[in-house]
Amino acid sequence: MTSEISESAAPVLEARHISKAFAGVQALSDVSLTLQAGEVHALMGENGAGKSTLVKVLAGVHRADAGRIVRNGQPVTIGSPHEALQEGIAMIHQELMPIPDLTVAENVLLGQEPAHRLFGWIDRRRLHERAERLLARLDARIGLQRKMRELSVAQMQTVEIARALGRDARIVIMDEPTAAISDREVDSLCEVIRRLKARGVAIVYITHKMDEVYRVADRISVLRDGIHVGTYPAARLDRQRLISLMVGREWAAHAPPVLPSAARGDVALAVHGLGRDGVFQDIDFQVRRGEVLGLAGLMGAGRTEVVSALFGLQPADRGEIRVHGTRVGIRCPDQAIRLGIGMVTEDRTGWGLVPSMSVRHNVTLAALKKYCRGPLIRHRVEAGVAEERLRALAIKTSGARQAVNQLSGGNQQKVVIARTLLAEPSIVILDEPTRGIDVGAKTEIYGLIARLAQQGKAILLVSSEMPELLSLSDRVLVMREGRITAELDPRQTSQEEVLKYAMPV
Amino acid sequence: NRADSEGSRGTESESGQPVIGVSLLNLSSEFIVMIDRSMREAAEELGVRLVINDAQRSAARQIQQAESFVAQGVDAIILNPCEVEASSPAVDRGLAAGIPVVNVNSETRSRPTAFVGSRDEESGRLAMEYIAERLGGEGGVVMIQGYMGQAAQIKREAGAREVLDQQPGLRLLADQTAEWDRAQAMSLMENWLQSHGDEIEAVFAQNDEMAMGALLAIERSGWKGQIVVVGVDAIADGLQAVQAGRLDATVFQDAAGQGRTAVETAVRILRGEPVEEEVFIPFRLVTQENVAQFLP
Amino acid sequence: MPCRSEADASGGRPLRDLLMPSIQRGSILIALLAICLILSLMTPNFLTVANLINVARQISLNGILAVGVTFVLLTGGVDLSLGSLVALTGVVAATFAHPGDYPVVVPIAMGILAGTACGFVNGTVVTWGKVAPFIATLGMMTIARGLALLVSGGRPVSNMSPELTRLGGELAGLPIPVLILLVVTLAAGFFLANTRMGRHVYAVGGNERAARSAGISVPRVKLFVYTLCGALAGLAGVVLAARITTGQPNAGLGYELDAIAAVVIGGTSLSGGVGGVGGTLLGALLIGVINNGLDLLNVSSYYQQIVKGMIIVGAVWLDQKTKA
Amino acid sequence: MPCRSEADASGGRPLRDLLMPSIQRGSILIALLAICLILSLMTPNFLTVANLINVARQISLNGILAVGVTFVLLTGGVDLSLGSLVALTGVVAATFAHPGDYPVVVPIAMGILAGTACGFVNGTVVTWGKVAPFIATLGMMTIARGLALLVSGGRPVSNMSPELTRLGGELAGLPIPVLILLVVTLAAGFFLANTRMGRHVYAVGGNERAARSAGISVPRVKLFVYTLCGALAGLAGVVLAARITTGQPNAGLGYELDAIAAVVIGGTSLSGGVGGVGGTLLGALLIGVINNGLDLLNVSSYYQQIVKGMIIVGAVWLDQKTKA
Ligand SMILES: Nc1ncnc2c1ncn2[C@@H]1O[C@H](COP(=O)(O)OP(=O)(O)OP(=O)(O)O)[C@@H](O)[C@H]1O
Ligand SMILES: Nc1ncnc2c1ncn2[C@@H]1O[C@H](COP(=O)(O)OP(=O)(O)OP(=O)(O)O)[C@@H](O)[C@H]1O
Ligand SMILES: [Mg+2]
Ligand SMILES: [Mg+2]
Repeated sequence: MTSEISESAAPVLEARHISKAFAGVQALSDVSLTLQAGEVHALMGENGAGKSTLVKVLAGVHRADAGRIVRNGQPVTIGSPHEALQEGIAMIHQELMPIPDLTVAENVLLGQEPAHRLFGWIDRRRLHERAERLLARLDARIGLQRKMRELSVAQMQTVEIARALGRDARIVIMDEPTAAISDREVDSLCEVIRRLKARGVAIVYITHKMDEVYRVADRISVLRDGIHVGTYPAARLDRQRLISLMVGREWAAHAPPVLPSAARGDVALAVHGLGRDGVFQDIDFQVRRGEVLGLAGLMGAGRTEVVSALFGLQPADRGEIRVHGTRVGIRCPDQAIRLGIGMVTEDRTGWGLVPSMSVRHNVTLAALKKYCRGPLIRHRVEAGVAEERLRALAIKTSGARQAVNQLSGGNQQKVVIARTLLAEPSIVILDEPTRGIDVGAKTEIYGLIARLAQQGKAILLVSSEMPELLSLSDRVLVMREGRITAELDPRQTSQEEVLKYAMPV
Repeated sequence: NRADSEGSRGTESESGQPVIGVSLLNLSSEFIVMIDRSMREAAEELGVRLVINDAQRSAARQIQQAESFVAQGVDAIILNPCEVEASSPAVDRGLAAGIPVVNVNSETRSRPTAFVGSRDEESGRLAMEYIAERLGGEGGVVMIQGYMGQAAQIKREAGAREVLDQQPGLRLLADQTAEWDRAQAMSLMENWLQSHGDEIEAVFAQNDEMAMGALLAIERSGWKGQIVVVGVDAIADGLQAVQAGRLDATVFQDAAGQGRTAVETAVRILRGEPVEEEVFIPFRLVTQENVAQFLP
Repeated sequence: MPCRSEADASGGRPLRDLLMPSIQRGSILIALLAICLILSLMTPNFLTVANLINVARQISLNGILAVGVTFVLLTGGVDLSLGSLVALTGVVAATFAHPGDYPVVVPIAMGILAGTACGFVNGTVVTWGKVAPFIATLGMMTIARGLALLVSGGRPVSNMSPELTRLGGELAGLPIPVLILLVVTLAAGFFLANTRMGRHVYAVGGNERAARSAGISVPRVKLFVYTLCGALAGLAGVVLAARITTGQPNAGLGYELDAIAAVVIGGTSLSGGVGGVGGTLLGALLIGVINNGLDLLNVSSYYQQIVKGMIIVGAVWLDQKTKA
Repeated sequence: MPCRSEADASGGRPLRDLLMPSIQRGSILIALLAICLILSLMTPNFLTVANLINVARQISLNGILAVGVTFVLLTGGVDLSLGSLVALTGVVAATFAHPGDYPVVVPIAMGILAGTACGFVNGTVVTWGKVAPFIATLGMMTIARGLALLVSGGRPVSNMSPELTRLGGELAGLPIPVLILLVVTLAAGFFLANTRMGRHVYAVGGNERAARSAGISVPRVKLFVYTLCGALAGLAGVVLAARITTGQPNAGLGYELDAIAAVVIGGTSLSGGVGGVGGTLLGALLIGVINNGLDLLNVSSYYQQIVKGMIIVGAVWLDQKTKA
């Protein structure tokens, strides 16, 4: 394929003819990539295209079956993340990798704690100073002494970005670093990337957010089904063409779809005075059947906490919840599901999937009862339903028996969505449902949400992608520091206005 | 030292009865349970209070219990030692605090104030001599050992080997531990019947539990009558089996006599009466002829 | 613990899963066959029908216990109380089994009931009390042992009716304990693969939080596995009592470790979610064959322990290597 | 396992952590104090200097072992070989401790060395062999027991020089084993809280993949913890031998479970990443006080087991309740 840029300077890192197969799947075949100092090289492709696999090979997580890695002109073997770091290659993983019981500061400087030679005695003062500085570069205010497990997904993601930055690496690989964080943090990250570039650091950047790509990337490489489609200067590859390359066919221009509003029905879910100590207070709202209620806010605003309370994952301390008019107490998800509530959780590895189970079993987990005769599972029916779902959501697997932790991140996310919807809830809670999902599939999920609303389901949508939220919702609530600060009409409002209510004062 | 001196003021229990601390080898062994019962009876009669601790076969625990007795200030200690060597410090601790110590059932390296019991080698010897006699000094023998390294195992093995050394006609085909456990002995015997089946003419198990296990294996596989089985301890099951002609012999050790005599000895020491330093209570071989006198 | 990549243990066709172990369990099978081959070369007594039946009989107890523990380990828990439960339930059964007292089902039922009750307590303490399974079942280990001693007065409960001891005997040339093991394993394998509860067991062990958010009642699942494990321990206790014709309060020492070892050797992860009873059966067989072989070869008891430890570690190591 | 939300064991100020246990360990402390109060009301013999020293001495062995196991559990592993290692190292030490043979450091060093070597083997099998820790250390449990019997010829190694047995005695009115335990605990606490390796132990247990991708050499950390655990078992073995004045090949039965119990009661999670040695010390104390108290109260052996099991479970349950 075409490679249109001039290879003027010697590349700092080259991947030559990399192939990698997992049991049953050829994840990469003969992929080559060059990386120049000071460039941001975006890696694009659909879910399961092989992006993560490629960068994991570079970062020593996987070993390639064939091909070579060349660093500054010298062939190198990178057998472990440790060796990668020694070659100056740091990586932010797509999946969160917190050490739950270490502090934020320790997590930031994991593996490179400032210490005396003797005994490796840690210098806590320097540890905190450095962690502080790194987080400050990202504009993040997270208590250094807090336990990692107390953080929200977005905060964890920030810590992990800081961890990679702290490596002073010459090559930084970022695998969907912004999937879980909101616009403000994205801005800070872009600023950091700009500064890294200026210092000659090479960056591999993976994302499914088109705006971001054009904001940061110098060159774009496209992968499709494990094949390197081509590498192009960002300036010369328009959005349209990029998407076509990714999906492998012509792709119609797509603005976020404008959907016909569904007919409103009765109030499906009403919340009054909901609160949990120190997390959120005085939450009041209603969602009608056929309505999409958006929940906006910055990271840590408490949106996830509120919806978790509604689903019984972490029950609220006070307040009242009414489902279809009847007052209910929801102490656990079991109850919520029986009341017809379904939820796509934000943290798919933590609360979403059973990693060791097959894709099929994950899809049917919440609705299994429907495919049983008495206590016995009707395997045929179950398999049929699962296959149908996999096709409907275009989930890329090597078969429904594949373990779900072998799927690419985006496909895992789709499995969570498929599972939730299979239970046919009448109230659907979606917490960052399109996290890590590629452009094409996103459009389909938008369509899906619209269809659900039209079927008369009540939908509560939490998303940090403002355009998505504004285009899908019928009403938008804005949260700040655990409280609802505004209710806005998405057709009348702007991102700026939402931000105004979301920003801490 | 402080712990010791503080304890040595022999405090008496509320009722004014003397208190005797007892550390027993293992209360989940039937033989020791019999000692325990006879001691309680004797104590009742003699008007002393017993503080009975179970060392659960651990010498380290036994030492701790002796130390606790010293700290409590008991008047005398009766020790049913787990080990010859390792239980010695328990004796030393008591004596150092000025508390008389009576060993019951088996010995320690340290000399106690008095000893009531027997020499375990003798039981092994008696059992193996019986086997030699039954086989006419000629034939294949297997030995099922107790938990390896424990005093009873070492001594019973030593006694048995003494006889084997004297009887060149007896061949020890195999020996293996079954850890005093009936089920393990049963499996072991089943395996041996596979590998040595027709050579085995006698089994010596170092306690009756294991003998019963071996016996069951032999009965179930139809070798009954061709193999002599001998155990040690004369527990109720063993005696019944001897009476029924299933088990060929066991070795009786007078648990009740030992327990009673130990308490009596301790009381006499406390009263300042003279006692014999060593009371040996001999083992006796039990066969179908004399089993009646051992049955309760 | 390295997580196993192939994870189809909860697959759809249980019979195939049980009888033709999948790749995951393939190599422990290879280790097992290798050991059998070596043993049959080293001693003519190994590969005889009588001895193979012998091995089967000897693993039957550990096998029954291990099937129960498989459930518990699959949920990410652990059960240390098995050995004591075997003793307690054996004593209970023996107490009701004096000739002429009750029909033979009574002692059997009482034994299993006692085990079930203790298992239920374990499950309750783990779920409602939120006590770590290690501690909860360690507590039960001590308590049940104490109860066994108390019930029996510290002495074997003998004088058992021959109807009960027949349970330790044979039926159509096969030892009854072996038949019981086979039935239990097949039923458990079928259950895990084909019922909702079975699926939930895997889900809870694989990711408890995810299982919870899929609407699974995690406490119910846990309560179920500990209770089942207790019931099977009760069954094993009754079978043991029948086999040794007494209820022994000090029986079963260390059985819990043997059972867990069989399960782990068989490929079930201690951290839950992965594995199955097919592997467990192989694990129990491996241990049984080693014990039997070393006895047949007349390896002296000190060396026997050393060799046994090495073979087990070696087999699992081989399993790992061939898998990677 | 229910996940513990508050987990301050890895805090920044170790002395405070050790001496003024944080909230996490607060309630097991409360349970401990409650039991002590009850005991001192029930028997005048409990709250005496002599008896408290007594208790301290009695927990010292288990305490030393438990500190080692804390490291292993923190990485998410387990070590079942401790009891056997205590026996083996005690025998080794005793072999070099006949009067007039070598200076007293030699037996001590040899014992610790033997433990270290076995621990190193455990670590190697776990890291390079990728064998599950349960199996690797279970194998070592059997192997080390066999070695202990082999080295000693199956009989106690006696005739120990009084210099070594003095290690079981006192120094300035305090039993030397207790002093050793204190030093070991403090050193371990400092190490875990303040060194890179210490923090990496938590990291590996908390999220092994994350630790690996942060460039931490996971095998090195694991090798370290198993080796350390073995070394401490060696130390405990020497201390035990000194205390019982022999190397006993059958010593240490079940010590591994006691040690793990102390660690888990002390709030360290079996799944790794959470906990610390401060809690472990409390856990060991709790077990020790219960054992001592029940002996003092002359609770009969069978009831003692029942009551002991109940108190331990109860204490952990209380701990959970007050935390939630
Ligand atoms: N450990 C594994 N075992 C088996 N297959 C795997 C494994 N990891 C990845 N794969 C497969 O490799 C292919 C590429 O996955 P990869 O994670 O690289 O996709 P991706 O481009 O990063 O997708 P996404 O945008 O969804 O993150 C997928 O089909 C996936 O199922
Ligand atoms: N398990 C927990 N324990 C303590 N605090 C928590 C926990 N989970 C979240 N928090 C805190 O609660 C607050 C709300 O977090 P939440 O995840 O609900 O935010 P959000 O609005 O969903 O934003 P995000 O985009 O980050 O998900 C944050 O300050 C977070 O640090
Ligand atoms: Mg990816
Ligand atoms: Mg959120």
